Amino acid sequence: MHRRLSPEDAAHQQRMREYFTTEFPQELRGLLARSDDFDPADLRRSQAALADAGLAAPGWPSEWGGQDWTSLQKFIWDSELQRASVAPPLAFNTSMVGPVIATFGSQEQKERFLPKTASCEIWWCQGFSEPDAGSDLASLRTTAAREGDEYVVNGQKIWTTLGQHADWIFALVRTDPTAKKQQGISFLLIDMQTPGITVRPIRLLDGGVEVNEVFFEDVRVPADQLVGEENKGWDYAKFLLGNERVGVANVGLIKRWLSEVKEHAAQVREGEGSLLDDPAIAARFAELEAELMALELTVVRVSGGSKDGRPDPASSILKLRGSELQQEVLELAIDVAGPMAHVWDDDELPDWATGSVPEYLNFRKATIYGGSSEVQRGIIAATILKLKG
Amino acid sequence: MHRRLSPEDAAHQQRMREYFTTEFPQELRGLLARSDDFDPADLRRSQAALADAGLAAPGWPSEWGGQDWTSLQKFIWDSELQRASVAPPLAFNTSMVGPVIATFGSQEQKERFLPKTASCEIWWCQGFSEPDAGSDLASLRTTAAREGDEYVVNGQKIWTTLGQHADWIFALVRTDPTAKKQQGISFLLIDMQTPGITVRPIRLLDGGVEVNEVFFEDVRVPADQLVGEENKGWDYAKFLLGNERVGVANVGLIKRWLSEVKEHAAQVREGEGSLLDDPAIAARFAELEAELMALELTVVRVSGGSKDGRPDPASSILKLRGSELQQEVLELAIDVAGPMAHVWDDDELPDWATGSVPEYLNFRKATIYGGSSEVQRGIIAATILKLKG
Amino acid sequence: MDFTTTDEQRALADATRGVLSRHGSPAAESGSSAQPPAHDTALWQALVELGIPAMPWSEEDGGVGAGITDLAAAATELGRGRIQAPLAETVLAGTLVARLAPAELRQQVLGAVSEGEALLVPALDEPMRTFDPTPHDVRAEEGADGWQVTGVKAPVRYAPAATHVVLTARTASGTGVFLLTDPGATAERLDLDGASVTLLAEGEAAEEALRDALAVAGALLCAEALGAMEEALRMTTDYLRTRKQFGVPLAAFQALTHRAADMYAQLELARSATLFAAMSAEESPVDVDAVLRARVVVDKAARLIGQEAIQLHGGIGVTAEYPVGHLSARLTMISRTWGSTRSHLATLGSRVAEHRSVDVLG
Amino acid sequence: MDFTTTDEQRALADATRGVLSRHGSPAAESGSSAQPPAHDTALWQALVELGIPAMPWSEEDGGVGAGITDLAAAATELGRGRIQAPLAETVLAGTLVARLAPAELRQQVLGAVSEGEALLVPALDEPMRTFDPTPHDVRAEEGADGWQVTGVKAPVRYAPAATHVVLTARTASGTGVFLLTDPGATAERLDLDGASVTLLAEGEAAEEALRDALAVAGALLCAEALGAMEEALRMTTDYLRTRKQFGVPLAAFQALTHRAADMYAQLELARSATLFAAMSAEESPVDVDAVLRARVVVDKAARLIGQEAIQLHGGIGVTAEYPVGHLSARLTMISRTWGSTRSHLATLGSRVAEHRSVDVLG
Repeated sequence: MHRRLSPEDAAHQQRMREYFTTEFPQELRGLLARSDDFDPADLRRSQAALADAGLAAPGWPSEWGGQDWTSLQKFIWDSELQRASVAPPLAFNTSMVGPVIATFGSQEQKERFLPKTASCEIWWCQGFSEPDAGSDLASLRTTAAREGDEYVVNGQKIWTTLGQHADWIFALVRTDPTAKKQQGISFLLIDMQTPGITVRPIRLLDGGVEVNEVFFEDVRVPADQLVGEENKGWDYAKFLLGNERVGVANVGLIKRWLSEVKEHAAQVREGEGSLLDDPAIAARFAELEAELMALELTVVRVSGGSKDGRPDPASSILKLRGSELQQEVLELAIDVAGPMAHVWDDDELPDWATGSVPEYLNFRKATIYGGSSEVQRGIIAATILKLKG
Repeated sequence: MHRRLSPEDAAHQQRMREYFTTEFPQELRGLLARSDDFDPADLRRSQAALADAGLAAPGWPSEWGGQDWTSLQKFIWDSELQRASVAPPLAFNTSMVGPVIATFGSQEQKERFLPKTASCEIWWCQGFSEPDAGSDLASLRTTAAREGDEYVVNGQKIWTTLGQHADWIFALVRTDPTAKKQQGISFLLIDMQTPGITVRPIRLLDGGVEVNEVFFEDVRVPADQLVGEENKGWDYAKFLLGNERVGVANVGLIKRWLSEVKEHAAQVREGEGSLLDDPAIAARFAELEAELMALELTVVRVSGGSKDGRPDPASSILKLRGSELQQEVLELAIDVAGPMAHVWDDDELPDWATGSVPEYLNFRKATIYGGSSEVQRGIIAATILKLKG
Repeated sequence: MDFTTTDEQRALADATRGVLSRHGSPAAESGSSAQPPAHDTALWQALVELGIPAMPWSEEDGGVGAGITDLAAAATELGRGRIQAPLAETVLAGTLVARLAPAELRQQVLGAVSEGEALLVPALDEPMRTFDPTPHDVRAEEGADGWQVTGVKAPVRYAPAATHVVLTARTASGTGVFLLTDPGATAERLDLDGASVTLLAEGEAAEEALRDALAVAGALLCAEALGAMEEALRMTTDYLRTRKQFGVPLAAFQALTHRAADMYAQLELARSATLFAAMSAEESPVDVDAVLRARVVVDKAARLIGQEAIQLHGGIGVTAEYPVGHLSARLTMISRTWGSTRSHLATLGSRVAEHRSVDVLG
Repeated sequence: MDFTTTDEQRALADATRGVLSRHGSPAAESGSSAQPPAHDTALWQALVELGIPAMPWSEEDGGVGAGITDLAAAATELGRGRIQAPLAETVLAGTLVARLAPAELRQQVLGAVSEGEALLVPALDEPMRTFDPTPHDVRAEEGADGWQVTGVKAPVRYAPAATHVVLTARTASGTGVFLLTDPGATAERLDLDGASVTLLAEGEAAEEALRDALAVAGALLCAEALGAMEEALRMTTDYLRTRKQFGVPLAAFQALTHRAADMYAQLELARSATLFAAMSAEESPVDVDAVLRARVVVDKAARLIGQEAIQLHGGIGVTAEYPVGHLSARLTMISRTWGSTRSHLATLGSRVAEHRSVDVLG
């Protein structure tokens, strides 16, 4: 048990910090992660630069551009990336479909998809949720009927994040309609340009579009775009959902946000001093910093703690608590903006202030998507605490 | 809609205030409601004095000593009583068994029991809960077998509050062992001196005894001590539990506690000032006062608002929120006691400080007994919000 | 003490609901964002026809002479209907005019407000500052041609539509309250550079009038929040009853229904506090602390109900196409209008040593 | 950075658990109240035999020279076992002696503490005062015969058993830290009327030493709380699995199991913070703020877990005969020992503007 980074890890931290703050294309730092308020071409350029440096997908097998890093080293990579305001690689690419293809895909699929997935030459979106299968994925109804060496896909997906920019979608489809629930589901890779696909954007409370409905009408998908075995898609989905659980705490992002909100509080005036001089506000910052510290330490502990490769069961709390903390920081941001939060656009008030409410409203999603807080509590109760009725 | 008391209600308030602060035996004011830390004889004397003045059971029918008051007037009576630190009449007598006897009892039972119940010449305790039937009363297993003009009672009750002082117990017993659940239960009045009854005190965390186990072994109870009809006890119990729901918010008591804690905070020194000068503490008092105000207003609104005699559905939140607020005040009391809370007895430190932790621990019961918070939420969800699976 | 709704209040609520349902809720219906809308003249005119902006002023001033409890009944319907209109703004600014302006000016302004000819809003906030009834960076000076004011007031909700603005500015004797006519704003801000204004009050008189007017307007904000919370809970329980997951309605999940029960408890406490705040705003002098306490209670309820309504809906709750998130958005802002929970508690906390307990019966 | 428990720590935890299980937990087993117990000499002797009170001191001073992370492993077992012993007290007072006393005195006192011959506790609190490392009403003066101290220190936990007390008293230069031998207390208080004491430090040196010693002891309090929280959650989940109501185990009620999940989340965050606090207490200089942050996190977890453990048990949770309430009682006190969440946040808040963010990797 020791507090300091080992010399190797400290050197790694230094290397990452140097890369992100000097070698990485500096004009691409500061891309907003928020809503649809960024240029997708910039995001592609940013990820391509990371891929060039071998830093887009460190968790992948090294033959596909991954790094043979410890969990702690991966966490340091993510921390330094966030600290330098570099946009993280698209999670759909590097944390989701990439590892699935690398683990269950054919050699041909690996060669065809992995390099372009790492560099974001292919932008992936996820086709899991359906109108009547949100948290209850096993109820999904989109079908894929085998016809010769093609699947014919019909149905509808919803909550497809950034689907409007995506080149490809990885989708769960029902290939055996007679099988029950989890059985009979397959994992299919589909080019978004395939005829029969329609994307309908869904506007969110903040006015932006980042989720979509995707409709499939007799969409013909070559059978070699099936990953792994037919009707085994549920296993791959579980692998995907359990994979990189550690990343979901979003510690680096929350930390950057919190420090920005604090900086703004020091700029806002209250009476003769600044808002940050108000003991109640200062105490609130101190409290959030303490909780974020505990979350960050937990990420390090549960990712680095077990040497046997199995994720520490405690990792299931990272999404739960990370999303809550993210929302608490954004709520404090509204309070710091004060009266300025009442307008959403004003040429002369700072963007951070007029953007605080839409940002807060948008991120109510954090406890809903990617496995809602209720789903996380259910997992903890059932699998860790063994509480079953 | 008007804020002030009507002239009649204001006069009533004045009358009550005068009675409690001048006519009521002043040496009996200040009896502690807490734990077993009072002389039961004092409590009897206190209630006898109230009964003499016709103020022990204002909610009863007037022929048995009740007052023909509006709900608001009853609430004013309770507020003034609490404000004067007069011990409220024993709830088991005046809010529980009394109304049941007055409503469902025979004329002979009314004459035999009601006067002594009002004056506390009979001290009642409640025999509802059993070791395997806490919130789930319908599962109770204590039996009463009819033999001639007696019932023979066998079984065990638990959580019998102040049973160690009680003269009589009103108990739910199973008279038809073949009937299911709610059916086959009867409501029986039993003299605690009857042979075969054993009382085992249960010590609580604060060291006091206020609940007990009561064991019945072939206890012979005259059949004329059955209230109402055999096997209809569940109806009487529901009547009892729904009765006087308004009183359970304990507003008067919480208000007195909160003002005492505030007074103590003004006495405790922090730096060069008092603890009450600390803005964080002052804000906490302000917050609790605001919430207590809302609770008090809700009591007045839901008790006085409906003219058709049915309790406002909102009354089910009074127990839920009242018990939580009670606990929050006691938690603040520990914080006000500060380091002094670390010892439970010290001749020279004030009792309010050394008693703060035992009091807090004791009142964790508030959200458990009398229908736990979970039971209250279930009632609200099912009966008010109509949420059924 | 009596919480019973009067027949007049019920009738007013019904009439307001009628207007709003004919008018509709543009944002949610068109799937627009939850951005606070600009002034909607047609809607406001409909409210004028109901006599709503005339209610709080005396008949002498061209008003109806109704009480805040009546107006609150209308505000609750605005909240329920997801309609934002400058009602609390009009009342705040108008209360200052009614109290501080000389008879002729008062009658002229409030008469025009009542008729819908004038739109009167307050301008209290200054950029990069927390809410403060005391002005800091905007200053007023008296010259040969009367009072002139310089500095930036922002944000000023509904400024582009406003014909009259009541604003605060720092004077030699501290806080000054002024009336500005024809602000000619093109955005929700006032850039003032020696603009001519009419002094309504200075110093302690100005501060007291502001405190009371903020309390009256605060009571209306509570009432609006009450309607929004009721509607949010209603939509949430409807959703729980009808939406199925894992083959059963969401109402089968106890973890969700118990949270709905907590929302209900907060709603009912907030209802009591809100009705009491309206009654307290009718007292003379206004019971400012009672309103502040109500605002604290309502803020807390608004936060819980606003957040849980979205959470219990899941993904659809954050979409612009579905109404529940719009209610949450408005609740988020109501609890941050003219102060915050923090500022209300700081104010109440500074006076907490002055009383033994809060007594509502008297 | 490495959170892995060492073999030595595991062995120490096992040994401590062994001692405690032989010793038993008098309160819960006999159904006594949750009152903080007096010093238990036999128990303390058993801990001395394990070498626990010797651990933090250098070998030169008669100690073992182990780290706070090791001692924390033992403290966690005390917490789990519902055993209260003056471990954090000894460490707080001993850390001051180790840092401030001249070599001979240091070796004498810490040697005796390590051997179990002396019991050394701190006396910081003064009656009717909030916790404050700065003394107020107890004063020390230097006379011809050395330093003498006058005033009341109370409460002083374990005072009747103490052979040595480290106390704070006000001197001309502010805060003074003193050693009092043979206090001869009959209650948990010190009534001092010119008692002769040995000066350990004054002014800034005293304040810094106090701050560090409080952080070291605070890390141990976190560790004790961790054990108590683990045990409270374990008992609660066992109870939910086995106790039946309405014909099914309580674990069938989702409203309860989701709350248990939140308890677990808080526990794991508190675990990380606690281990980090122990490591931070080993740094030189001690990372005081890291410990304060851990205390805030642990306080919050202790409150939730302590309260929910009782609530989810129902009536049995408040009885003295059942252990879970004793764990809650201790958790209630740990979060109020040598400061409170409020005071920790006030301290951290006063320094929040000095850094951009809290970085733990370095």
